[in-house]
Amino acid sequence: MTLLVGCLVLLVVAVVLLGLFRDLLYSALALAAASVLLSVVLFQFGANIAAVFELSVCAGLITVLFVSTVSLTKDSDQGVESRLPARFLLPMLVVFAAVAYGGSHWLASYLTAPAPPVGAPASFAEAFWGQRGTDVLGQVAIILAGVLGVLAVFRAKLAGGHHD
Amino acid sequence: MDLQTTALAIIAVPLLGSFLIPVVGWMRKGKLTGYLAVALIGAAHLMTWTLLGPARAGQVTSFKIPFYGDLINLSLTIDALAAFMAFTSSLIATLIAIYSLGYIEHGDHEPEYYFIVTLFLGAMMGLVFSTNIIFLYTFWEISALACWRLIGYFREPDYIWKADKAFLVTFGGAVLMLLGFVLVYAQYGTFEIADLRGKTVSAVALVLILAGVFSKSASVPLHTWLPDAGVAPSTITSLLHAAILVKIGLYGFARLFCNGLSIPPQWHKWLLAVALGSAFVSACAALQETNIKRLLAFSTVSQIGYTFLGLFAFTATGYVGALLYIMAHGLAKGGLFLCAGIIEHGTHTKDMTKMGGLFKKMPVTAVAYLVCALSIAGIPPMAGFFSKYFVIQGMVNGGYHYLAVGAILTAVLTLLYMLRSFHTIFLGQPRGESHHEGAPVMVTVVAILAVMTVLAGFFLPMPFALAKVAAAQRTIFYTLAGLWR
Amino acid sequence: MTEAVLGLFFAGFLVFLVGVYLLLSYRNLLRLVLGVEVLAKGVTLVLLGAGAHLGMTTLIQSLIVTFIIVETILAAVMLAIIVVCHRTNLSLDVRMLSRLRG
Amino acid sequence: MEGLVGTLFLTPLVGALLMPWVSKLGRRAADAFVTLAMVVTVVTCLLLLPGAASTCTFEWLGAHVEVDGLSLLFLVVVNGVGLCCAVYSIDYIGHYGGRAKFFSLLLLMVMGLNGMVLVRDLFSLYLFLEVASVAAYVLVAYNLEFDGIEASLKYLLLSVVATGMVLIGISLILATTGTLGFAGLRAALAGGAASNPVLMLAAGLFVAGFGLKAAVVPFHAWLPDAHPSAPAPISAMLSGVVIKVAGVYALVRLFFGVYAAPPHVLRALLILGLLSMVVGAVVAYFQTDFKRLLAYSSISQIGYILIGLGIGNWFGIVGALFHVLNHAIFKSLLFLNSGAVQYRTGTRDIREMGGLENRMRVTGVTSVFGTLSIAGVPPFGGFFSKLFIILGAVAAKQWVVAFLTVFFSIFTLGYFLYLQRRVFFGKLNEKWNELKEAPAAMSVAVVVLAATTLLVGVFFDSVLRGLIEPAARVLVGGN
Amino acid sequence: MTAMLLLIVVPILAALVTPLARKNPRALAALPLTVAGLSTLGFLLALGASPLALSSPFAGPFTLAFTLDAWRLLLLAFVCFFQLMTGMYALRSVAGAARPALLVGSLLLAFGSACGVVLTANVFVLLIFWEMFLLALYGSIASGGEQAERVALKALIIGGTSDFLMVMGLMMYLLLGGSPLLGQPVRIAATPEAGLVAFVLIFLGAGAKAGMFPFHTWIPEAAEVMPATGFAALPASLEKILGISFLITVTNQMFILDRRARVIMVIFGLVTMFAVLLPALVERNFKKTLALTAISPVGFMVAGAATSHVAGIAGALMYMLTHATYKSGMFFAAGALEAKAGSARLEDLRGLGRAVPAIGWGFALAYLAAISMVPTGGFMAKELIFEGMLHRAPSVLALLVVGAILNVAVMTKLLAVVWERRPVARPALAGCEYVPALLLGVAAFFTGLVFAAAVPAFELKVGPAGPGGLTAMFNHVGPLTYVSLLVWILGIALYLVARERTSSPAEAFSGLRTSPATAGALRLAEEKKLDWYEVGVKVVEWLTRVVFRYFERLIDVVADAIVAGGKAVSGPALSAVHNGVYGNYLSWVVVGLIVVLALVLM
Repeated sequence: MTLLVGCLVLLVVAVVLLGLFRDLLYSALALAAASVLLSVVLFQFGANIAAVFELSVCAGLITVLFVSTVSLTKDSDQGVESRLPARFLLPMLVVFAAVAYGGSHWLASYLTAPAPPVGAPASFAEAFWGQRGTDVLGQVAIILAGVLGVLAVFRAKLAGGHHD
Repeated sequence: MDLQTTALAIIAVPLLGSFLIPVVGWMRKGKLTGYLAVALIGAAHLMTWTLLGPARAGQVTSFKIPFYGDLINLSLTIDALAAFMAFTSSLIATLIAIYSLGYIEHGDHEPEYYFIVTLFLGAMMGLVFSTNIIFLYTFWEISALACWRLIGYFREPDYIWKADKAFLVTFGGAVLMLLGFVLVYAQYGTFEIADLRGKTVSAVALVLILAGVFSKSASVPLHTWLPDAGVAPSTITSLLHAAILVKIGLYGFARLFCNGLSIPPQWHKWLLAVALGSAFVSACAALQETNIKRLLAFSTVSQIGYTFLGLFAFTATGYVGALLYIMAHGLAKGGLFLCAGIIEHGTHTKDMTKMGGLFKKMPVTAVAYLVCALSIAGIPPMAGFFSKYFVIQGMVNGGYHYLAVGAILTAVLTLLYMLRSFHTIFLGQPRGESHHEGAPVMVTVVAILAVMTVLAGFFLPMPFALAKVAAAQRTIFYTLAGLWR
Repeated sequence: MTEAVLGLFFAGFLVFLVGVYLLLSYRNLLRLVLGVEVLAKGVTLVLLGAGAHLGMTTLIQSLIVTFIIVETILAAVMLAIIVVCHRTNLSLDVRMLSRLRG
Repeated sequence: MEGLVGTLFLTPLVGALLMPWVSKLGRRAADAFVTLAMVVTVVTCLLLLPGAASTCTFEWLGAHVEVDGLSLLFLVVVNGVGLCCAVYSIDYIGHYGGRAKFFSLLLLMVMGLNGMVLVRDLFSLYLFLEVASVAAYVLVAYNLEFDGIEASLKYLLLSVVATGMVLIGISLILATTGTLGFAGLRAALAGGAASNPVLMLAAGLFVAGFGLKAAVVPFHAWLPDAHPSAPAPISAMLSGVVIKVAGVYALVRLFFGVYAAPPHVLRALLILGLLSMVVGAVVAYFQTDFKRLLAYSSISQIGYILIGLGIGNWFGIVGALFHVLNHAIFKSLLFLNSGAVQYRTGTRDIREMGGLENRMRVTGVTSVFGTLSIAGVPPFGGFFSKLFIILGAVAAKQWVVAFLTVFFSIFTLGYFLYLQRRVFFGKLNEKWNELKEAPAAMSVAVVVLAATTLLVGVFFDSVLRGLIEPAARVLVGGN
Repeated sequence: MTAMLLLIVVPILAALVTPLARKNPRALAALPLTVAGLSTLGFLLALGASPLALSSPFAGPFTLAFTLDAWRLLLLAFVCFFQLMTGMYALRSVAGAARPALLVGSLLLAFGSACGVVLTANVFVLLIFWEMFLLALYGSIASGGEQAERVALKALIIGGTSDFLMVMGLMMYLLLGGSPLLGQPVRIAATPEAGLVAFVLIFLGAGAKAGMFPFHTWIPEAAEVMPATGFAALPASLEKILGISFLITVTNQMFILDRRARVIMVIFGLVTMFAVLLPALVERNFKKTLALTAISPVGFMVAGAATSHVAGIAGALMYMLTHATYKSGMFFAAGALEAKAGSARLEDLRGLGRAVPAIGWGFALAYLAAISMVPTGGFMAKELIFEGMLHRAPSVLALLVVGAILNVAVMTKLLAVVWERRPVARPALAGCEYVPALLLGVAAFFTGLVFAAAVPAFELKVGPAGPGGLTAMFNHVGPLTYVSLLVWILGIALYLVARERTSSPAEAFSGLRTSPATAGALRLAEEKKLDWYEVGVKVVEWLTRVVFRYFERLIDVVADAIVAGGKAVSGPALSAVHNGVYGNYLSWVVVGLIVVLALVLM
């Protein structure tokens, strides 16, 4: 329980720091840290595979992608960011915390009796392949879309006018 | 052919046949499209002859082709009113189509012109026989979109705007009317006019429906699109004013409120006042106008007001007068606009102050114009007199003496502007360059219309008998003592 | 509802709100990508909260995995577009990307 | 039947997978392949039509999809318009390059949309929404010009917030009911949805989330940027189909199929619908960009659909669903027209055009069909859907709604006449003397759509009985 | 029966084919006389068939009913006689008209429709013929050429307006229970308001046809510009006959007059009588003077009809026939003289009657009828009217006498001009030019005999006249005989007094132009300030301009303003907020979410 609370607090802190850092790379690292913390949380709830995904894909892959993009666009306007958001983030955080606190407690007051899960899958494999096969196809599709999308975006642009 | 098949054929021949015209026009250029249009419209007209006999005998044929649930059926009714309107409109439209052969220059848009003219007539025929409100509305709108394309025929930017204005106003009125129909549906649960017979219409629905009727039939204050629509080719203005478009509102009112729903009597006098105001205001405008086509358009607005007076009186005489008015005005105004077309062709202007002394150059046109103008003004023995007489008699019979006096005064204004226009155009000193009479086919058509205007007066008993049958078929059929002595 | 679940919901909502705040206030497109990621973290927490509340960790696990893939694809596509945006000599300032208006 | 459903579900996916290889065989092969794939799906839809009233399922590898009347309506819309857009693209996409990728993405978008209407699980719905969306983001930016990129980024950045909200909503529902399948949810929610604040909170999040996808005011701001910037066939897909399926279908399926039409939600839909209708129409009046005008008009028309749904009675729902079909047809048609104009003139600025009908007869005439249908002029399809919406409003005694609906159809006609006046009708602008009609494939697509919009109106009874009523019956359970 | 209809149909058909003959002047000139011959034949046939009635339904109240009785035969006799005279005169004069074919067509149409008016037994059918007659009038005026067109329009508008009023009156008459058929008189009391209004409207219409004030103003103008043939046939004779006989029908067969109705009629009659006498005295144009003197007798007749007394009514009818005869004779004379002199000014016509004795004598005989000398019909007519008025209102009688005296003075002046002793070259005139004038003069002189013979016909029209019948009323010497004598003496004396002061008879009474008492009124009349038509047209112009500019055109202006205003207010603001800034849009989403949540959860 303490670990959970600690992780969650740190996660929030990481996210806030992400907002406060001036340097993009620090922010990216803060995000990675948040992902790591999230994967710990996932672990604690027994979502092992999800935790691994979170760790490898989010904390790893996205950070890499992000950093490479940062380097690809380095000559660009890094300094455009005003300090305005950071200045108001902390005061706003209080408001957000209040809203989230109120919201979660309000929620808690209604979510008293969890419905007994009917036909709950025994294992992840069964859940993933047996019950959520549709999602598997969807994932294939979305990955294909992502790949083709990135390829399409980076394709060689045709020179010339609009006539064939 | 039985009556059902005939009625369906009258609708289908021009409506579906019109789609052949662009195909023909696409395959080969030339006058063929025009001949095809004349053939289609003429065929529809010839078929209407077979309806006259049964209609005059008082026979009412109704049938229903179920379409969607009990909501929307293709219900057709062939009664005296429908036969009268179908016959009159298609007759005038046929003549106008023939005239077009000489009038429309052979250009890019010729197939489109004939296509839409034929479609237009098809819509009118459909409207005339439909007794399901939704179908009535559908044909109503087809006519609006046809008129949109036709008014903008010359493609000048300003003209297009005027075409758009016409479409917007008539469409706007029509959708309000649609809302009115829906309110009626909500109240009585049917779109069948036959099932609505005698049911009282609510105030809101009435106002909404009248918005559609008035905008279509160009009544003040929703009329300003009609004079503006004068930028169309003269055949089209003629078609709009004489044969089809503005008659739709009148017919719609007659169908909906004289043969269907009923309007509480305490509103009759307000309706009459509105119609009279419309007739008067537009007569004033006509007196001030110097553009020949705008003048004639204002005159149409005024005459439409008159026809409404006949309908709004809700007396048998008024109803007969209104129907005769539709016929008489159609013939005469058709003739006038076609005359205007010849004049415009000959003088290349629409400004009457630049005309004058044309009698010598175009005598046939001049005489035809005078005859038609006198008919509009209500001088016997032209048909226009009788229609005007019965309308006013209808008002008097209904007990609206003061309004009848107003109608008489408006008739005086009509006489004034009609004759004045004749004098300005045809008499006096010639102004402007040399002019010439129109093409033979055009002059012939104009002469035919003028002769028919006179003959309609001499042979009045025929349309009169039909109109009387129609009056007897109304929802509220009552006669005042001594009406038909 | 257990307190752990409550905590998950609380943290999830909070992170989500912070994410929205970041999206609202930041200008740099790259930072907006981070904002999107923060949003996703919040959503993951809430999803997990729901699963934990029900005790359906296996089901929720598969949902979260799917979500992570979606999130990644989105980030990749977005980053790719940002690169092209940069190549097209467009500003990376989202406020400058306001030529489409009216 | 099951096989048919599977075909529908998998054909675009397989097509997209194979496309890169097929395109190696040459341009024509890619064209033929994409057409073939879309024809297969369309034919499948048509084969399914007779069984519209029944439900038909398909299971494969744990994947579970279902077709009922509602799904079928949207399937017809998606695949029909998809086919037209694919055919249109054959000639259109030439100047963009990347033909195979474009077709693949198009097929994936169709796949995502088909998936959305076929699945029976809330989370899967979300997933396929993302599939379609990812394809859409890329396709919007497909020209790689500033407008595409800018629009795509904004579209994406707003969409993620929407999907975030949707996911939170899903979590709440899941936490409350313990299930995500529609059937289970329906059973769990039966009777108690309106009284459970958590479920209503979720409903609010869905309204906002899917509302953003449907471009409902005030969540609409991405649409006028994204739709004009995309290549014309994609604009047509986005306006004609994507906002319907991603937004309207999801809302309909949730609030009528699962939630059993809670009155508060319907009220919210009605208000948002009115707002959309008004704002979309008013702003459209001020556009000088051909496609942007069409985009705003889409917002307005979505407003009509939401009004029909918000009214919530039989007429309203039938009208709304019918309007989905009609809007898909005529708005795709108009976007494809705009594409043809842009293809030939290279501009979207209305002020530079004029009298194009004289040179592009097919485009001009078909655009008239679209104009008339969108304004609700009978006998075009748009009239009947609006009629039913008005009937619904009057039946529900929503006088103001009925009046506004009627009034704004005048408005709609007004700005479309303005468009016609400035672009097609009228004297030819000297500049375009040498203009030619758009290439054959593009013309074929628009002619098919124009004919459809007329035929749907003329045979509205068959369409209603065969397609719309089964769909509506799924939602309200009987007439 | 067919003969009766021939009278109507033949001239009308002939009128329709006239345009075909316009290329052949001889055929054109011969057409009126040919048709007149046919009509006369028809009349003679009808004479044998009398009396008969014919009726066939047409439409609504427009039943085609025709009747032939003694009274109608009498009228027809006059009409046919006029037609013959006109036809004869036309042989020569048609060629001189600016638009000969139009003139011939109009004349034929006029006679055909006049026979229709006489023969029909249905008020509504009468109205139709009446309007056809109006068209003929329009055409015959317009045949005078370009300067006549304006007057033609004026005549048509005035005629049309008055007819519209009459139509209105007839409708009310029908509604009150009146029958359109004259054969079965259902008389409506003019007492209730509606009845009175109906009566006044019909009365105005009938009076307008005859040229009653205020519908008379086109007549003098027409006299100047239209061919004399046309004027002699239409305004001078046929119009009066049709108008007054219908007026009598109205007062006798359709309505029962009360005091108010009679007062209205008398007022109109007196105003008509005096309105034109002053201009007539000073007028310098021969034809115009004749035209003006054709108006004041109408007043006399109306006054006679207003008495509702058998004598007055019969007098009016007799006066009507006499007047038509002598006035058309005078006009033919004037036309012939004008054709020779090349001018219609009194100055230029002096002594021409002496040079052409046939015309001079014809004019002199007509003059006798005009001043109601014994034994002309005019004498009987005036006597009867005085008689009738004596029964009703002796004070009005005094006014009538004054009018009669002035009338005599004017006529005497004209006679003096025609017969002035002055050396004039004898112009060559064809027989057909002077014979009609002479014959009509003779006929006018013998009208008295005709009337005496035709008393039963009059009695058929006016009803039984008590013991002794009508004959007894004028066939005696009484106080009124002395009044007549007085009228002659004073009238001629008045002229002689005026003649004394001037150099020529043409200049007699011209002193009135400068006399302070009358100059103002004459100037106003000259400037058409008193012309109801001209003033009315100006008022209508003004009214319509106001309505057009400030109501009709305003509709568009207001509509455009509303659209423009709506555009200015709504569009730019809504466009401006779509400023392309992402944060902005996202904030809408957040706000929207809050609103939606509020809507859903509340």
